[in-house]
Amino acid sequence: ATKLTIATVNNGDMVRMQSLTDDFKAKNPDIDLEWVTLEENTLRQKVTTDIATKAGQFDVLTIGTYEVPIWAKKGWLVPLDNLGANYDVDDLLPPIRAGLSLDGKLYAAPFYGESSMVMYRKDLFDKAGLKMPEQPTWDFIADAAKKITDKDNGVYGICLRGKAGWGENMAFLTAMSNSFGARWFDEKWQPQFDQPEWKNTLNFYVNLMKEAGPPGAASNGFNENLALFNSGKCGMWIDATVAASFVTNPKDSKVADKVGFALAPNNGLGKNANWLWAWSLAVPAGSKKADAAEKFISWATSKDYLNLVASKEGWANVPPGTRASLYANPEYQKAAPFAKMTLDSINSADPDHPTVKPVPYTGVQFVAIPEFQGLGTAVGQQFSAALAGSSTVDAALAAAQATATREMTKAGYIK
Amino acid sequence: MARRITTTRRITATAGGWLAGFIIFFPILWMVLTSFKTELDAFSTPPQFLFFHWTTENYGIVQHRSDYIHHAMNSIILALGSTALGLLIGIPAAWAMAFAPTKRTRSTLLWMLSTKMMPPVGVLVPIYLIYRDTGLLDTHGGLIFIEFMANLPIIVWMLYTYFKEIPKDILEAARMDGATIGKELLYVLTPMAIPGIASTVLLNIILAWNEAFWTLNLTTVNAAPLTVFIASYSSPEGLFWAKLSAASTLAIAPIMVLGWFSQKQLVRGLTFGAVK
Amino acid sequence: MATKQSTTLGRILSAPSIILLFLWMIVPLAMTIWFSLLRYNLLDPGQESFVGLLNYQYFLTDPAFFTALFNTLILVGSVLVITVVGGVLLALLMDQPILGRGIVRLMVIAPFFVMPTVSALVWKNLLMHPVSGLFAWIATLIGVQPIDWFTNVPLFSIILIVAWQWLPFATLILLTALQSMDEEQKEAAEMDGTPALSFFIYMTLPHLARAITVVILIETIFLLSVFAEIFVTTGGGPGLQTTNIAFLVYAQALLQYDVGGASAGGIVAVVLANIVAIFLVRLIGKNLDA
Amino acid sequence: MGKIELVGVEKTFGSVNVIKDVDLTVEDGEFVVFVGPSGCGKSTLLRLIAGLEDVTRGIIRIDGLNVVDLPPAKRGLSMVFQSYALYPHMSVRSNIGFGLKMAGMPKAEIAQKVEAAAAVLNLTPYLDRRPGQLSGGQRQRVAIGRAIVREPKAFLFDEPLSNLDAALRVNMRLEIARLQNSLGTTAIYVTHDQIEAMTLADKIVVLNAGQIEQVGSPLELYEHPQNLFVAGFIGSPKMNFVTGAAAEKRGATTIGIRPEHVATSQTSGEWDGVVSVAEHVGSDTFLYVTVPEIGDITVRAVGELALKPGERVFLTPDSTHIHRFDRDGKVIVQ
Amino acid sequence: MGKIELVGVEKTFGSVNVIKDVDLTVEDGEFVVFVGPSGCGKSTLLRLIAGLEDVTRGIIRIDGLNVVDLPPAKRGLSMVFQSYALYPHMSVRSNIGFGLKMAGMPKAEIAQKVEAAAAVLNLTPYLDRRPGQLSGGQRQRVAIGRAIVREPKAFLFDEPLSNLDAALRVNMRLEIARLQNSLGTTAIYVTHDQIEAMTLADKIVVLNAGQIEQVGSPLELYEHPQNLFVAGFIGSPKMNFVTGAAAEKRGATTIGIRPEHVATSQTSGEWDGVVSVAEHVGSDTFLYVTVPEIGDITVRAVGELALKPGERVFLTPDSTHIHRFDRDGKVIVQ
Ligand SMILES: Nc1ncnc2c1ncn2[C@@H]1O[C@H](COP(=O)(O)OP(=O)(O)OP(=O)(O)O)[C@@H](O)[C@H]1O
Ligand SMILES: Nc1ncnc2c1ncn2[C@@H]1O[C@H](COP(=O)(O)OP(=O)(O)OP(=O)(O)O)[C@@H](O)[C@H]1O
Ligand SMILES: [Mg+2]
Ligand SMILES: [Mg+2]
Repeated sequence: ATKLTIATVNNGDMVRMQSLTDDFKAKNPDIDLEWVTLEENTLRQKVTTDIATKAGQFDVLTIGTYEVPIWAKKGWLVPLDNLGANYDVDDLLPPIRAGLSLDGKLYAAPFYGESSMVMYRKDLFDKAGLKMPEQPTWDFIADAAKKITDKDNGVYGICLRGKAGWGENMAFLTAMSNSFGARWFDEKWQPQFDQPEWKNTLNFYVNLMKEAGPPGAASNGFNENLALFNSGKCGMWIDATVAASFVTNPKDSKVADKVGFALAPNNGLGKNANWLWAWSLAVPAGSKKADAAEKFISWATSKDYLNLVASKEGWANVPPGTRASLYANPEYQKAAPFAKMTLDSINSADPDHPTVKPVPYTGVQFVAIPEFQGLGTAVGQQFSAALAGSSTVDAALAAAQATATREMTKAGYIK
Repeated sequence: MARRITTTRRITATAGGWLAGFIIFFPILWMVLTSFKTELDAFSTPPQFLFFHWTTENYGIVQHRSDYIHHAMNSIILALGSTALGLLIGIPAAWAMAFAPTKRTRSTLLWMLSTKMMPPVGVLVPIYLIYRDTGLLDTHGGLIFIEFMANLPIIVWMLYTYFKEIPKDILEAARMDGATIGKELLYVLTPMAIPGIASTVLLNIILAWNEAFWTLNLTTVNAAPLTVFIASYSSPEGLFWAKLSAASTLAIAPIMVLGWFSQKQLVRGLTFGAVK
Repeated sequence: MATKQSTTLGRILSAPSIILLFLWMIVPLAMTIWFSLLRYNLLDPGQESFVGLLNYQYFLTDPAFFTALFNTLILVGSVLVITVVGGVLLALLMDQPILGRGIVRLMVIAPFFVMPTVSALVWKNLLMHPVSGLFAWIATLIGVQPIDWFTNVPLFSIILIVAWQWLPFATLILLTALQSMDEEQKEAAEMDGTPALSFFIYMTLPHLARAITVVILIETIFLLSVFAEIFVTTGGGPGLQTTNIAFLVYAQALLQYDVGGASAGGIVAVVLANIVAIFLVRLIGKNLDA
Repeated sequence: MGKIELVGVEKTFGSVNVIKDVDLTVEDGEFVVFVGPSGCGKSTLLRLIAGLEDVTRGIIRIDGLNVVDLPPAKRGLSMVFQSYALYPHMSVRSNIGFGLKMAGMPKAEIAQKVEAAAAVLNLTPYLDRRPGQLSGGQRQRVAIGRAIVREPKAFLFDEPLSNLDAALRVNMRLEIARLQNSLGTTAIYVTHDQIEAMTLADKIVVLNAGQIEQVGSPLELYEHPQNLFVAGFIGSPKMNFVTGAAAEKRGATTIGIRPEHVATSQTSGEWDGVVSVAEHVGSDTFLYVTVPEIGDITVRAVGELALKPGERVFLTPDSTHIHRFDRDGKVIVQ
Repeated sequence: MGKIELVGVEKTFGSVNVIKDVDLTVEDGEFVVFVGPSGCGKSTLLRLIAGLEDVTRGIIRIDGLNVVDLPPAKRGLSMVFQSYALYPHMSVRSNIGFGLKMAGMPKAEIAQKVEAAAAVLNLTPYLDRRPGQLSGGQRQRVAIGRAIVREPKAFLFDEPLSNLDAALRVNMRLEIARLQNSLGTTAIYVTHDQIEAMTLADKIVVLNAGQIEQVGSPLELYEHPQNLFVAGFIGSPKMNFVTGAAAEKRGATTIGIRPEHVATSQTSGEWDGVVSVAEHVGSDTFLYVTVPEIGDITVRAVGELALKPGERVFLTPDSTHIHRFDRDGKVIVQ
C-alpha cells in the first residue's frame, strides 16, 4: 500500500477530517494515511524547512494562501490537474480560487476558507439602544464600542488582536489599514509607514483599544479573544469568520444565543477591513506519491466530503468558505446563521487588488513575499508596543519604517 | 542540635512549608484541575476550584485524537536510548578524567559544557541538512543521537564529580588484584557508582523528555515523542485550554511519577559535586 | 595511579566523547560560519552568493540586537537572583521540622518536570491572564486593579515563569548542601551563642557558596537559550521588550528563513555565551575546584 | 568558678536508655576525664552538660544553678570537638574571635583577647590563615583557642586528640595539661585513650553502658580497681585475669595481675609456660606466655631480655599486687 | 620466593624529588618496615614497588627480574591499604576471591581457596556479608585475606592498622606477625607507629625526606642509631638531646640519652632540676624535668614514684647508654 504522510494544522475542521478518513480508506484500500498534526507556527516551520531543503518527508501539505503563490512560483508545488472528473473546480469561491492559483493553474485545493467579520453582542447593543448596520463604518464601531463599555462589570466594547506576530496582530492591522487606504509598499517597494494613512490606522486602533478594549490586549491573539468573547467580556470582536461557529456553540460559549454578525468595517474608501485566508492542501514537487496524494486531496475538498460531514456531524460543522454550492444549500443556511455573512465577507476580499492605492504585491492581510513572516513579526512587535503604551504611535511607525527599509534593502527589493 | 523542637516551631515550619510547597505546585495542580473541566469552565470567572462539573471527556478526546501511546513510547525510547548511549561513552571518559587526570582535564570539562551554549536554532539548518543527507530525519536513531550529544557534557560532568568521590584506593586494589581497566570499570567502578549513575540517568531522562526543539524539528511521525504530541494541542484557532491541560497532564505524568519515586537519587545527582 | 599506562588509557577512553563532542561542535559550527558569509535564504535555494561580513553587519546593527542583548542579560541575571535567593530561603524552610516533609518536597520539585511550552501556556492563560486568569481574580477579590502582566511587565512575567521552572533545581541543590553541613560545626556555633541570623550570614551562606556556584553555572548554560517561554507568551513583544538573543536568531532562522543572517546571529550568540562563560569561570572557577 | 554537679541524670534516645541515673560532682578547677568503651555514653554525657542535648530526667547544676533549661550559649561553657569543628571559611583570627563577636564584645577588645590567646598557643603567625591551610595540630590549637578566649566556667573536650598522629598527640596532651593548670579552669575531657586519661586527669570517671563504674584519681583506679571492668579497662597492657584453681587458692573467683607485676625466671616460678610471642620495643619486652591450665599471660619484662618464642619460662605474680574479685566481679577487700 | 631489590630508585612529582636514589634489598621471607615522618615518601616508595606509580629512574627487581615496566597485576605482589579499600558492593567472599577470578581461576578452586583463607583469619561466619556490615577489625582481616589468597611473592602493607582503635591494633598486630611467620612470605610494611615497627620488623628502614637514613634490626636501631635523626625517631618517649658543656665534656657536639636510661634521686646526681610535669600512668611515671643550662629532660621512672610538679630532683644519665654525635649529627663510634 502507498503510505501518505500528511502534515496538517490542528484546527477543528482538520481534526474532524482525521476522524472521518475511514470513508476514504474504504474507497482507496491501497492508500494508508499518516498524520502529523501540529500547531500552526510549528507546522509552518517544519513544512517550510522540509520543502525548502527538499527533504521530502511529507506527501500532502496543509498550507495557507500566503505560501501557495510564493511556493508555486518557485516550482515547489505540483499543479493539481487530476482532481477527478466530478471535482467541479468552478464551484470554488472565486477569491479563494484566485488566491490559490498561479497563471490560471490551481496549486492547492482549499479545505476551508475564511474571511473576517464583526461579531457583536445583540443584547448589549439593545441595551445601549444601538443597531448594527450590515456594513458598519469604523466611526460607528468606535462610537458603539465606547457606549457599551462597562469596565466595572468586566465588559469591554471591543476585542481586537494585539499579540505581536505576522499572523496575529499584523493580519488584523494589515486588513484594517487597507480600509484606511494604507499600504505596506509603494510600487517601488518603498515602505509606507511614514505616510498619513498608516498613522491614521494606528492612531485609531490604539485610541479605540485604550478606551474600549480589555486589559492585556497587547498579548491577546485569536484564542485569548475567543475566550473573552465566549465568557461575555466583549461587546464586539472583529476576527476570522471561523470563529462564528465557536461563539454560537452553546457548549463552548456563554453568549451563544446573543451573537450577531456584520461585515468588517470600512472607511468609505471602497475597501473593507476583512481578509481572506484558506487552509489548503497541496502536494510538494518531487513527491513520488503525487497520484495518491491528489486522490486524497480531491476526496478531502470535494462536495461529497461536505455531505459526509453533514451526515455525520451536522451541517453546522461543515468546513466553510470554499464552495459556492454550500452556500446555496438551504439546509446549510438554516444550520449556520452566519453563512451569508461569511460568504459576503469572502467575496468582498480581493487578493490581487487588496489596497486602495496600487501595490506590487498580492495578499490581503499579508504581503506575499518570503520576507513577510520576519518583517511582519518585527513590525507587529512595534505596533504591540504602541498598544501596550510602552511606545508612542509615532515612534512605532518610525521604527517600523526603519526596520522595513532595512530588511527590504537587505533582501534586494530596494536597489 | 538534638534539642527539643518546640511545638510552635514545628507548627510554624509545617505551615510555612506547606504554604510554600502549595504555591509552587499550584500551577501544576491548576493545570490538572483544568484538564477535568469543560472548555467553558476552564476560563470562567470567578474561577472554579473544586465545585465544577468534573468530566474526563478531555482525556477521551485526546486519546481519540492522537496516539498517546505511540508518542509516549517514542519519548521512552528517546530518553532511554540517549541516556544509554551517553553512559556508554560518558563512563569511560569520566573515569579517565577522575582517575587519570591530566593538566587539561579541567579545561576539557569546561569546554564540554560550553558546547551547550550554542542556541540550537542557530545550527538548525546545518543539522537539518546533515540529517536529510544521512537519512536520519524522523528516525529514532537520529533523535537519540542528537539528544545524546546535547546531554553528553552534563553526563560526563556529573559522572566525573561522582567518580571523584570514590576512593581511588579501591580501584588500585582492583589493579593489584590483576583487573584490567575494562574489568575495573565493569566489576568495581560501575557497581560502586550505581547511585551516581542512577541519578545521572534520571536527570538525562528528564532533560531528554522535555527537550522540545530538536524533537519538534527533526521528527514527523515515526519518531515523534510527547513534545510533538503537546504541540498538536496548543491550537491557534479554537478553545483548547482544557484539552491542552489534559494532554499536558498526560505528557508530564510519566516523568513526574518517575521523578517522584526516585527523588532521592535525583537530589544526589543534581548536586554536580556541589556538596561534599 | 599516575602510571604512563593509566594516563595513556585515560586518553583513549576519553577520546570518543571528546572527538564526538568536537565533531558535534565543529561540523555545524564550520557550516554555520560558512553560511554566515553567504546570502542564503532557505526560500531562495540556489541563489546563494558570497557576501562577506554583510550578515554580521546587519545582525549587529539591527536596532533589536542591543535590546536583545540587554534583555538576555537581564533575563539570565534576574532568574539567577530569584532562584538563588528563593532557593536559599526555600532550602532553609525545607530544612525545618516540617510534618510531611516528603510531600512538601515533591510539590517543590514538581515544576522541574514540566516542559517549558506547557508551563508557559499554563502561566499565560490560566494564571496571568488579566481578565480570566487566576491572578486577576485574586486581585479583584482584594479590590485592586489586576496586573496586566504581559503588557505592563512583559519581561518580568517571562522571568517569573522561567524562575518558577528553575527554582526547584536551585532549591534541591541548596537543600542538599545545607543538609551536608557539619553537625559539630553547628554545635560549635551553638556553643558560641550564635543567633539565627548571624548563623545564616556567617555559617550557612559561606557553606553554600560552592553549591550556589554550581547552580549559577548550570542555570546560566540553560538560561542563555531560553526561547519556548517567550515564543509562546509574547512573541518577543510588545516592542522588543521580551526579545532575547535566542529569539532574535529564531526570528531570522524560522520566520525569515534567512540562514545567512541566522548563522551570523548564531555565531554572535556563541561568542557572547563564551564571554559569559569565561567571566563565569573566572568568577567561580576556584570555587568549583575546592 | 566552675563547679558542676549532676544529680540523677538520665537520657533516653527513643526507647534506649543511654545514660542511667548518673550522679557526679566536678569541683571547681578540677580536670575530670570520662573513659569507657565505645558507645558507653561518654559523648552523650558531655553533650548533656554542654546543653547540646536535653536531659530526660535529672538536674545539672553549674555553680549551684540548675541549667537544664538553659541553651548551650547561656551555660558559660566552651567545647572542643573531636573534628575541631572550625569554621572553614573564616580566618583563624575570626574563628577564635567568633564567640566574642556573638557576645557583642567591642572589636578592639576582641582583637586583643584573640592576640593573647594566639600568643599562648603559638598561633600568632597563623592568625590570618584559613583552617584548611593548617596542620592537624595547629587546627587543634585553634579549636582550643576558640574555647579559652571566652573564659568559660569549664572546658568540655570530646576526644580532642584522636585525629592527631601519635607524636603530635603527646605534645598536645602536654599543652592541654599545662594550659589547664595555668588557667585553673574546670575541665571535662572524654577519651578512650588510656595514657591520656592517666596523665591528664585529676579524677577519672569510668563509664560502662551509661553507668558510672568507678570515680577516682588515676592511681586509685590503677591500684584499687573496684571491679573487674575497671581493672580490665585501666592499665596497658591489660591486666591478666586468672580463674580456676590459682584464683580459688587465693580465696577469689578471679584474680588479676598486671603484666608489670609478673616476675620471669628461666629456672623456677609459680607458673610454668612457653613464650608464644616476644615483642622487643627497646625499652621493654612484652612476652605472651602460654601457661597450661591458666591461659595466656602477658608479661612486661626488661628491654634487653633475650627470650625467643618457643622457649620455656617460669612466671611468678607479685603477691602484693594481686587483685581478687568475687563472683559478681566486685573486688574483695582484705 | 620473593626477593625485592631497589637500585638507584628515584621519583619526581612534577619538579619535586620525592624519592632520592634509594638502594635497598629485601630478602626472601623478610619482614621489612618503613618508618619515617609524615610526607617522607614511605607510601610513595611502597607504591613504586607495587607498580601503582612509575619510577622516574632506577631499577626494581623482584626475584631478579626488572619489573619497572610491568603493570601492578603482573608483579605478583599483594597490597593491603590503609583504608582497607574493600569493594563495598561485593560480599566478603567475592572480595577475597576477586583477584583469583581476575586471574581466571576456576570457580571451584576459588571457593576452596577463599574458604581456606577465611578459616585462617576467622572470617568464615562473615563470608556472605558486605564490608559495610563488618567491624573495623573484621574489615582489616578481609583486606588481609584478599592479599594472602593470591599467594603473592610479597605483601605490601600501607599503614594497615592506623584506622583501628588501640586495643584492636594490638590484636591485629599480633595476627599479622603470626601470619607472616607461618606463611613465610616477604612483607613490606609502612607505619609511623613506633611500637608496630619495633615489634613486627625483621628489618626497619628509616626514611627521611625521600632518603634512607638507616637500615637495621629494631634493636640495632634502638641501641646503635647512626645519626641524630634515627636516634630521635626511634624510641618512645623520645631520646633526650643535650648540647653544650655537658656534651663537650664527653667529646661530642650533642649527646643523647633515652628517658629510660636516666636515674633519679632526691639527694644527688649529675644534673639538678625541677619537675615541671609528672605523668603517672600506673606502671610508669614520666617526669618532665627542667634542668638549668641543659633544658627539658624526659625521664621514665618507676610507677609508684611520688614526685610532684615543682619538686627538686637530681638526674644521672647511665653512662653506658649515652650516644655521642658529631657536628653533622653522625654518631661517634668509640
Ligand atoms: N542522637 C542519637 N540517637 C539515638 N541514639 C544515640 C544518639 N546519640 C548517641 N546514641 C547512642 O547512645 C549510645 C552512647 O553514645 P555516645 O556517643 O555517647 O558514646 P561514646 O561513649 O561517646 O562512644 P565513642 O567512644 O564511640 O564516641 C550509643 O549506643 C549511641 O548509639
Ligand atoms: N601524586 C602526587 N603528586 C604530587 N606530590 C605527591 C603525590 N603523592 C605524594 N606526593 C608528595 O610526596 C611526598 C611523599 O608522600 P608520601 O605519601 O609518600 O608520604 P608518606 O611518607 O607516606 O607520608 P604519611 O606518613 O603522611 O602517609 C609528600 O610530600 C607528598 O606531598
Ligand atoms: Mg563519643
Ligand atoms: Mg603514607
